[in-house]
Amino acid sequence: MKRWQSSRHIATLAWVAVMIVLWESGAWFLQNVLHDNMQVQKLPYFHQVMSTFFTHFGSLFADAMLTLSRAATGFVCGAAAGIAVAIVMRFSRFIGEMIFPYLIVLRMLPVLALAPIIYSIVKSQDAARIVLAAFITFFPVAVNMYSGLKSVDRDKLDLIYSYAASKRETYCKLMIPSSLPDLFAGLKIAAPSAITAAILVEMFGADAGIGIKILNSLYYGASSALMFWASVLTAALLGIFGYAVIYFLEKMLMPWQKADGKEEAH
Amino acid sequence: MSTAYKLQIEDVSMVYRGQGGEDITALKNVNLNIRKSEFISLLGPSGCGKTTLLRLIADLLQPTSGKIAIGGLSPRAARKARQYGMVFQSPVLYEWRTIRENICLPLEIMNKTREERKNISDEMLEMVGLSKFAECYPFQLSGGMQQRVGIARALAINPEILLMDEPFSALDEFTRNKLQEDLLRIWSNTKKTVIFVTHNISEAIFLSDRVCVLTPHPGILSAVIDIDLPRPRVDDIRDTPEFAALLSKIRKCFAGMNE
Amino acid sequence: MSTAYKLQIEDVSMVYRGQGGEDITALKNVNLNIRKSEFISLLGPSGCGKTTLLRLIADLLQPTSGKIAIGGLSPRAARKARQYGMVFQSPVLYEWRTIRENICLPLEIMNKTREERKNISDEMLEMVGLSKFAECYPFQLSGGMQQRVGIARALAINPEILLMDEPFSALDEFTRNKLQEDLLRIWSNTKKTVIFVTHNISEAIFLSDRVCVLTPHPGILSAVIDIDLPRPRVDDIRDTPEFAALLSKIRKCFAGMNE
Amino acid sequence: MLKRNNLANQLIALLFGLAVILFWQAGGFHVLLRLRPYQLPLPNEIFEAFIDNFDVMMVHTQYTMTEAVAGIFLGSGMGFLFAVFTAVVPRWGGGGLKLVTAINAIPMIAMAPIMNNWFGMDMGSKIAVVTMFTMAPMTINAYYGLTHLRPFALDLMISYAAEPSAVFWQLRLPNCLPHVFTAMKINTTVGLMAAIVSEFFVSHHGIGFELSTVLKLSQMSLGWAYIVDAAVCGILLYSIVSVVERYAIKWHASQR
Amino acid sequence: GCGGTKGTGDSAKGPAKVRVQLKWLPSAQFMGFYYAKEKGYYAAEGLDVELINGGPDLVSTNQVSVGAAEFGIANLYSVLPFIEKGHPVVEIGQIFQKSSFLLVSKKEKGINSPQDLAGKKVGAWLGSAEFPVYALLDKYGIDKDKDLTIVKQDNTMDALLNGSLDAASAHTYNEYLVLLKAGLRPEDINVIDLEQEGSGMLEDCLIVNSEWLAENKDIAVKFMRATMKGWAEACKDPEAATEIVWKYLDAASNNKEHQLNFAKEIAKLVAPSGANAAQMLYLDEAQIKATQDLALKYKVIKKVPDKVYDKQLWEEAAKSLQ
Ligand SMILES: Nc1ncnc2c1ncn2[C@@H]1O[C@H](COP(=O)(O)OP(=O)(O)OP(=O)(O)O)[C@@H](O)[C@H]1O
Ligand SMILES: Nc1ncnc2c1ncn2[C@@H]1O[C@H](COP(=O)(O)OP(=O)(O)OP(=O)(O)O)[C@@H](O)[C@H]1O
Ligand SMILES: Cc1ncc(C[n+]2csc(CCO)c2C)c(N)n1
Ligand SMILES: [Mg+2]
Ligand SMILES: [Mg+2]
Repeated sequence: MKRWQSSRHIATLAWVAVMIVLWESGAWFLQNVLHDNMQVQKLPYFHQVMSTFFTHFGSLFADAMLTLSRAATGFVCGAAAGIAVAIVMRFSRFIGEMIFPYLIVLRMLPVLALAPIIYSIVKSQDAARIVLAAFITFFPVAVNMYSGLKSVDRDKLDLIYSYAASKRETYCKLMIPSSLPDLFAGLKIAAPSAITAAILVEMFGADAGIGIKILNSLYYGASSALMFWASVLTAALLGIFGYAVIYFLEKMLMPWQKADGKEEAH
Repeated sequence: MSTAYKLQIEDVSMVYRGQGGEDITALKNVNLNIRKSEFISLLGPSGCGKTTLLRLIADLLQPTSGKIAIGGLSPRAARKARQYGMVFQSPVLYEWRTIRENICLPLEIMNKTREERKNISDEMLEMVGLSKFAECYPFQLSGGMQQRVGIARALAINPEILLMDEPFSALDEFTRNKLQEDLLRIWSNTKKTVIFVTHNISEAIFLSDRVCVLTPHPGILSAVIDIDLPRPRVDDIRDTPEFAALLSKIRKCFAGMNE
Repeated sequence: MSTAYKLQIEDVSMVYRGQGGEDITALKNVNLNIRKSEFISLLGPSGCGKTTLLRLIADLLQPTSGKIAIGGLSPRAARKARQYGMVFQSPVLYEWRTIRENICLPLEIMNKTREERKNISDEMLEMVGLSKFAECYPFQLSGGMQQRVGIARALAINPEILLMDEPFSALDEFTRNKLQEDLLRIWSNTKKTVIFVTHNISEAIFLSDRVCVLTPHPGILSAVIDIDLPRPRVDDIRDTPEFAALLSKIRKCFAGMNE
Repeated sequence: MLKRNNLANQLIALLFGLAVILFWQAGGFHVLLRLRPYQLPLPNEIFEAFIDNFDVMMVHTQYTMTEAVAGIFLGSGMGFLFAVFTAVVPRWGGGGLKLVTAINAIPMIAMAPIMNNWFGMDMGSKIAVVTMFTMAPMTINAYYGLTHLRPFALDLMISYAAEPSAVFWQLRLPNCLPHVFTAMKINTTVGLMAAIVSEFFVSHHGIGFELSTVLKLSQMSLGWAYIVDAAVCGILLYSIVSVVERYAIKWHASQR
Repeated sequence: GCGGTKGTGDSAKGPAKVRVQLKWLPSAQFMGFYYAKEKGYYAAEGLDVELINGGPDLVSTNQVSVGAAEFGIANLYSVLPFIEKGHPVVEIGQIFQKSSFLLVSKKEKGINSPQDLAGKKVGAWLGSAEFPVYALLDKYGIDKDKDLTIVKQDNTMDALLNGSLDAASAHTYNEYLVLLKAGLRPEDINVIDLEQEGSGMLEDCLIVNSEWLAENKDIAVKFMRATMKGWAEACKDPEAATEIVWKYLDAASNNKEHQLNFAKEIAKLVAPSGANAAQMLYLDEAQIKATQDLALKYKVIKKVPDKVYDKQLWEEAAKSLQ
C-alpha cells in the first residue's frame, strides 16, 4: 500500500519531469532551429519562466491570494446555487422540466457579454465579480449534481419511501450522499474554472490580481513575456490548488469509497 | 365486517410494460384478506410476482387494476402513517453509512433521540449477531451479514405491518432458525401484521398462520392454506407429522406446475 | 502424488484490514486438496469465509499467507488459462446488456462465433427457464430470475473449474431441484471440478462428493465429510436413512457453534 | 400516462418562457432591476435586429459553430483517450490527470494570446482553445465512469481472464457512457463559451468577434440578438447530445 | 433615480467622495490624475477622489452612465453613441489635444502610403478605437468591408510581430514603443500618422454623469480645477510624474523606463503648446466638431446629439486658475 502510494508520487514527478524536458527542448527548437523571433512569446525557456517566477514570487503570491479569495467567494456561491438548483429540479419533476431548458439558455449566455448588464444591475464591482464567477462555476456543478440525483438506485429510493420520509430527509439522507461522487466530479471541474472566472472578471478592471499581471505583461510587449508566462503558471498552480482542495475534501467526506482507480490484476 | 381485516387486496392485477412495448402480466386478479396480527407467507416459484405484490402493498407500485386497503386506508396513507417496515430481497444498504448508521436510518427519520437510537441499534445488532461489525461499512460485510443488517433495520422501527421479501434466503440454517425464532418472538410480543415472502416451504409453514401459494405466468393466487399448528412454535415442530402433512400438501400445490 | 490433485490449498489465511485499521481474520490456516472432477461443497454459517475462500481460489484476492495451486498452476495462471467459471453471490449482471447478451458476454470474450453464441445462449436460457425473457434488461427481472441468469452465464462457457457462490439461494424448491439436477448432469457429462458454496446442508449432501464445513471467527476448516451416496442421485435419495444420517452428522459439526 | 404528463409539462415550460418574454416586453425587467431602456433592449427590438442582420449573423454563427464543434470533438476525444490511459495504467495516468486539470486551470484569456501566436489568428487558434478547455471535463467524468464500477463487475471479467480490451469494451466503456454524456453536456457549453471568448482577442469572424464589438459600441439590440443566437446554438448542441444520450443509454437509471 | 447621487457628500461633513473610472490599466496615460491625487490638489479642494482602474472589457462610459462612477475617461468618439442613445453622460474636458493614433507596419510589407493598405490584413481595436482607421480608409477610397480585411486586434502587438497582421493600430505612447522594444528599429517600421492624415479623432476626454452633475456642479468645478493642475504639473515634469504613477502600478509586471517614455509621449498629447494649468483639458469646439463629423460620416452615430459637451465647468475652472 505504502509502496504503491510512493510509486504514484514518483509517476507524478516523472510526468512533470517529462513535461519540463519537452518544454525546454521545444523552446530550444524554436530559438535555434526555427530561429523564431517570437520564441519568447510562443514558448520561453522553462528555466527562465521559473527564474522570473521566483524573482517575483512575493508579488505573484500576493496577487494569487487576491485572485484566489475572489475565486473562492464566486466558487462557493456558484457551487451552492448549482447544488440548490439541481436539488430543486430533482425535487419537483415539474419545476425541473420547466426550468431546465431555460437553465441551458442562461448558461449559454456569454458571460463577457453579460458583464455590462450585470454591472448596471448590481452597480458594484465586488458584487459583479462574485456574480460573474459564480455564474461560471454554477453549470458544471448543477449538471453533474442533477445527473447524480437522477441516477439514485431505485431500491434505495424505495427503502426511504417506505418510511414515508419527508422530502427533506430523503434528500439529506439519500439523494445527496448518493450523488456526492457526481457532485465532486463537477466540483473538480468547477474549482479551476472558478479561478479562470476570477481572472476573467479582472479584465473589467481591478487594483491587483493575477489577471492584472497577465494584462499588464501582455500590454507592454515582449519585455514582459516572461512575466506573462510566470503569471499564467501561477494561475495554473492556483487551479491545481483548487482541484486539490476538492480532492481532499472528497477523500475526507467519503470514507466509504474504496480507494479509487484500484489496480487490476491482469 | 370489512374493517376486521387489516389488509384487503381486491382483484389486483399488475402489468409491466416490456422492452418491446409488450405487456408482462406479473399478477392477475389477486384477492386476499389479511387480519390484524396475522402472519402470512407468500410462497411461490421464482418470478411469480411475490415481490410485485409486496411492492403493491407498500405503495412502491400502483396496481394496473384492483384495489388495496390497509385497515381502511389506502397504501399511500398507510405508508405516510409509517405503518410499514420493509426488508428488501437484496440488502439495500446505503454504502456511505456504517452498519449501525444504516440501522439507525429509519430511527432518525422517525425522530428517535440519540439515546433511543443507540439502545435500539445495539439491541438489533446483538440480535442479528453483528455487534462486532457496528462501525464497519457495508462493503466489508459478507452477503449474509448484509442481509441481516437489512432485517435489523426493518425490525428496529417496530412497524405495524412488516413486509419481508425473502429475508433469510442468504442465511445458513442455524442463523436462519435463530432469526425465525426471534421474529416469532417479536411478532407475538408486538402483534404486528407480517407478510413474509419466501420460497422455502418449511419456513413458510413454521412461521405462518396462513400460507398463500402463488403460481406464475401470470401470477395467480392459487391456494391459501391455513397452518393450524400450535404456538409458540419451537424447532421440534418441524419433525411432527402435522408439519410433514402440510409440507406435502403445499408441495402438491406446485406439482405439475414445474414444467 | 501431489499432481493427482486438481486443487491444493495449503495453510491459507486471509486477513482483511478493518475500518479502524484493526485486522479481521476471515480465514485461518485452511488446508484442502481437491481431486479433478470432484464436486466439493463449502458449507458454513454466514460470515465464515466461504466467499473469501472462493475468491482466493479464483485469484480475485491474494491470501495473506499460504499457497494455492491449481493442477500445478498458480491461481493466476489458471485464471489466465480460463479454467474458471464463477457464479457470484449477487447476480452481477451488466445493466446495459439484455439477458441474452449477459449470457453471451463470456462467449464473446472467448471468441465464440455468433452462431455458437446463439445456440449456447438458447440452450442455457431454456435450462434456467428464461427463454421468454431473453431480450429483457436485468431490471425487468425478479431477484431469482437474475440469479438464474448468473448461473446460465457461468455454465455457458463450460469451464474446467466451476466456482459457485450460493447460486440457488434465491430460488424456490422446485426451480432449485431442477437446477441441481441439471448441474449434476452437466457435471457428470463434462467432468468439471466444482466448488459449490452453500449454507443449505441438504443441498450440500445431495450434490457433493465431499462437504467442507467451515466455522467462523476466524474461518477454520473444521471438518471434511465424505458423501458416499451412490450416483446418479435423484430426488428420492433425500428420503433415505443414509441421507438423514449425513444430515445429522453435519448438523452436529455446527452444534454448539451457534452461540 | 407518463407521456401525456411530459407533454403537459413541456407546454407549461413553453408558456413559462412566453410569460417571461411578455413580462420583459412590457418593461417588467426594467422596472424590477431599475434599468434604463438603452441598457436592456426589448424583445421586439432584439427580434428586429435579428431580422435586419440575419445574413451577416448566420455567417458569423457558422464560423463559431465550426470552431466549437471541431474543438469539442478534438478536446473531448483527447480527454477521453486520456481518461482511458489513466484507467489502464493508473500509476502513470494519475500524474497526468493532475496535468490535464492544470490545463483546465489556465485562464482562457491567457490561453487565447498564446494560441494566437502558435496557430495564427484564424480558426486554428480558436479550435485549439476550445480543445484545451473541453479536455478536462471529459477526462474527469470519463475517468470516474471507467473506474467506478458496480461491486464485482470487474471481478466477473477478471474471472474470465478477459483481455484488457474486452474489459474496456464490454465493461468500462458502457459503464462510463452516462458520465461521458454528462461531460458532453458540460462541453457543449464550455466549448461554445471558449470559442466565443477566444474570438474576443485577435479575430475577424465569429459571434464573439461581433459581440465584443457591438456591445462596446452600445448597440444593445444587435448585441442581444447575438446573445440569443449564441444561446440557441448552445441549446442546439445540448439537444443533440441529449437525444443521442436517450438512445445510447436507454438502460440507465436516469433514462427510465 | 439611477443617477449618481451616491458618492457625494456635504462639504460641511468632511471631504466629498468622488469616483473616477479610468478607461484602461493604470499607467502614465492617467498621470495627471495620479499627480493631482498624490500632491494633494484634490484634498485641497475638499475632495476625496477614488481612481478606479479599467480593463480591456470594461466600458468606462457605461460605468459613468450607470452611476458606478461620477467621472470617467473615454475616447470622445466612443462616447458619442452613448450620448446619442440617451445615456446621461456629457464631456466636460478634453485631455488629449490631438490624436495619438498610428497605423504601423513592418517595412517588408511595403505599406508606404495609405493606398497600400488595400488587400492587406489591418488590425483595429474594434469596439473601442476602429473609427479613426475607417476614416483614414474612407479618405483614400478604400472600402473597409471589401478592399481589405479588418481584423480585431488585441492588446498586444504580437500579431504584427509574427506577421499574421500586415498593419496594426498603435498609439504613439505605448504600442509604438513596444515595437521598438521588441527589437524593431524606427527605420524598420512604416508609420501612417492619422493626425497628419487629418483622420485623427479626439481620444481621451473627461466625462461626467450629467444627472449627478446637475446637483453637484460645485464639486465638479473643484474636481476640474485640481485635475487641470495635476495634468499641467505632470506634463512639466514627466520624470516626477512617472515616479508618482509608479506607486499605482504593479512593479513586477511593469517597467519604469517604459513608463517614462510613455509619460513623455502623453505629455506631448496633453500639452502640445506648453503646460499651463488653465489650458489643460481645453475643449476645442472645432476639433470636437471635426470628430463629430467623422463619427457621423462613418455611422458611429446617426445624428449629432444635442449636447455632447458642457464647456461651462472648464471655463469656471480655467478662470480661477488664471
Ligand atoms: N472487503 C472486506 N473488508 C473487510 N472485511 C471483509 C471484507 N470482505 C469480507 N470481510 C469479512 O470477512 C469475513 C468473511 O466474509 P465472507 O464474505 O467470506 O463470508 P461468507 O462465508 O461468504 O458469508 P455469507 O454466507 O454471509 O456470504 C466476514 O466477517 C466479513 O466481515
Ligand atoms: N420493472 C419491471 N419491468 C418489467 N417486468 C418486471 C419488472 N419487475 C418485475 N417484472 C416481471 O414481473 C414478474 C414477477 O416479478 P417479481 O419480482 O414480482 O417475482 P418474484 O415472485 O419476487 O420472484 P423471485 O422469487 O425470483 O424474486 C417477473 O416475470 C418479472 O420479469
Ligand atoms: C483590447 C484592446 N482594445 C483597445 C486597445 C487600445 N488601447 C490601448 S490603451 C487604450 C486606452 C486609451 O488609449 C486603448 C483603446 C488595446 N490595446 N486592447
Ligand atoms: Mg422477488
Ligand atoms: Mg458469501
